[in-house]
Amino acid sequence: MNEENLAKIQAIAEAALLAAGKPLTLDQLRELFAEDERPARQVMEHVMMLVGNACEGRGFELRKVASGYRLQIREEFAPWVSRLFEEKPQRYSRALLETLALIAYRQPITRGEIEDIRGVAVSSNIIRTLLEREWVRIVGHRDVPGRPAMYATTRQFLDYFNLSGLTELPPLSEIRDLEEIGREIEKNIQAEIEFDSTSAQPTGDNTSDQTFH
Amino acid sequence: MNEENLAKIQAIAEAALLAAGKPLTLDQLRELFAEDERPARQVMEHVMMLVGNACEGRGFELRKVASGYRLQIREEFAPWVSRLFEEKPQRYSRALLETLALIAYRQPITRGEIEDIRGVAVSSNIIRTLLEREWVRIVGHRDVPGRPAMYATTRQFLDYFNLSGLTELPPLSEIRDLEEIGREIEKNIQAEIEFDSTSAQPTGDNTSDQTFH
Amino acid sequence: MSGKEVVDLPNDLYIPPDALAVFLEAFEGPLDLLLYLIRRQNMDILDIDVSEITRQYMEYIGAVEVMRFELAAEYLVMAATLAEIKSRMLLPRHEAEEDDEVDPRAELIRRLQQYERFKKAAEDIDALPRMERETFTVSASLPKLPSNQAHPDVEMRDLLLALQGVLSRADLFTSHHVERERLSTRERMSAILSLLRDDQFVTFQSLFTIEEGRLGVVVTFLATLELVKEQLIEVVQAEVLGQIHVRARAAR
Repeated sequence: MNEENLAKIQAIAEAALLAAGKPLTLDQLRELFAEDERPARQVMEHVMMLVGNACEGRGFELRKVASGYRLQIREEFAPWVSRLFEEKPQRYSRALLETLALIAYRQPITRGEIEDIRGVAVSSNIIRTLLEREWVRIVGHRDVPGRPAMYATTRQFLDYFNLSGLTELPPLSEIRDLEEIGREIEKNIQAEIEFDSTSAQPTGDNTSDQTFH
Repeated sequence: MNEENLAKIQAIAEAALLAAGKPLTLDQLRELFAEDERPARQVMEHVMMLVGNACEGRGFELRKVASGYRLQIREEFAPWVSRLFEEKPQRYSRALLETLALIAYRQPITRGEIEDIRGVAVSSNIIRTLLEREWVRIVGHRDVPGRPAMYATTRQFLDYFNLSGLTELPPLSEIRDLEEIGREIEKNIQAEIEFDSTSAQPTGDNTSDQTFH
Repeated sequence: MSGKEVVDLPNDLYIPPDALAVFLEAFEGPLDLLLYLIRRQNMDILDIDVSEITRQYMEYIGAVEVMRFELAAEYLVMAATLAEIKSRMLLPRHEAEEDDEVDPRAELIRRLQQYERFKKAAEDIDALPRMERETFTVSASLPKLPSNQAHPDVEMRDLLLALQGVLSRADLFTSHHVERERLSTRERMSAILSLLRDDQFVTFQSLFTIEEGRLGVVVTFLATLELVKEQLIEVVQAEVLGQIHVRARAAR
């Protein structure tokens, strides 16, 4: 693969990403080429690096999100670019965001389980909004009376929040188990020192929260 | 106006053009900036030149059109980019296949003659599709009122079906014998060809004269 | 009627009466309210002063009820839970039993912690750079794209099957009628016709190709006869034994 050829593939990939207006996978990009000129996966990966580098210092950047590669406006220019659009970016209620967070970190999860943790009912509107935005979807039903739907997040959710996978979500804060709490309370009372969460040992809770597909 | 400042305005202009997805005028671009930082028209014009230059050798280019500036995929990459929008080819209707078969076996033949044999009208769409695909061509006109065109198959038709000549088409007698094998094939095809074939016997329905593009 | 009672609101609630509705909406439920109260008191979540928190919680609930705002049932359930924990805390603890005895607050603490971490997670998600706020999709306009009508594939058997369908329907298309005319003849008919385009006469001879040999000559001859029969061409001989010319009866 010579330089000239690479440059051409790079320009085509850039053109395609600009034309698509949505993320494209490596394979989707490769399939733009006829079979006899189709770049190998490694070549295409290298080209994507070149595409990314070529955005250096420009108005846009290459980003890898869950559904593939995407060209997007650099965050630093959002203040100017957003003036193009009359509508202010939508704000989401805390109830919606908390519900979304629970689905993201605890998927698959039922509405009842969300309500248990939040301590209040989840309105149907919130679930509907999340489904309509295609940020969550029903992945099955729990085998308990009423067969409640289990929710999970989608690729669109990840794409929207600039994530390439659930592992990129900010880590959940640690939670101390009850025994530990008991011991710590005792310690605090005795030593009267301010408690700070230094416990280095993994709680095991976090890891289990990160299982996804 | 220093270099750094120009570069920033350039990046913002580029970002805005890409985010807008439509042409922007010089003034629309200038209005993205707060009053105290708004570039003069001449400066903005100069920046647009820089934006244009920066597209050198890339997948897109700056175009000045009636309603302003816009970034556009370079035409030379259209063949690749267009694959993004390729639709899955649909299947040809039964009516089209019958028409094609009759042209192959009874050429030169007019549309009226095809209709006589098929017992139903042949839609103009079918003829147009066959002509566009270059499987049939007009070889003359019959010397009757209306001077209807006579259709025959083409070399492309033979090439497509890997025939060196029409004589390689199975003789009609064999086709009649197909009845036996036919049933089996029919079953396979039924799943593939989209025509309503609820009845097992070949009917004259030909509701399949639908469009197919 | 409630003006007096509102004045009686605890000072540390700091809520003007008319803001109570807004205040109520600001909380995502009893856990959220409790967390607020705990944080405001600078309490350690792991060592909640249950009786103080319960007192404040009840005052809040009371104030809301006095204002006759509708209170979600969850708030009342929590009030009951707090009351129960408070009463259990008052029971004397026996040194010996301490190991087995679960702190009455444990379950509440667990729930508060659990809720708090997802409250935080929601804030984290909200802070992520997101489309239409921190970043925007890009698109450039398209040049003229080549027509992309992908052609359907056709199998020969589909074609034959279609023909078979027609044949079995069309009585007039009897097998002997068609079969007598060899396909080679019909193919040649098309070929001859396409030679005869511009309403010009061509010599009969020019229709034949020597290289095709005897069989080719026969095919061409049969095709010509068929074309004459179908009145597609006319054959002209100006003088006896002179050149024979042919032309299409209706050229394009």
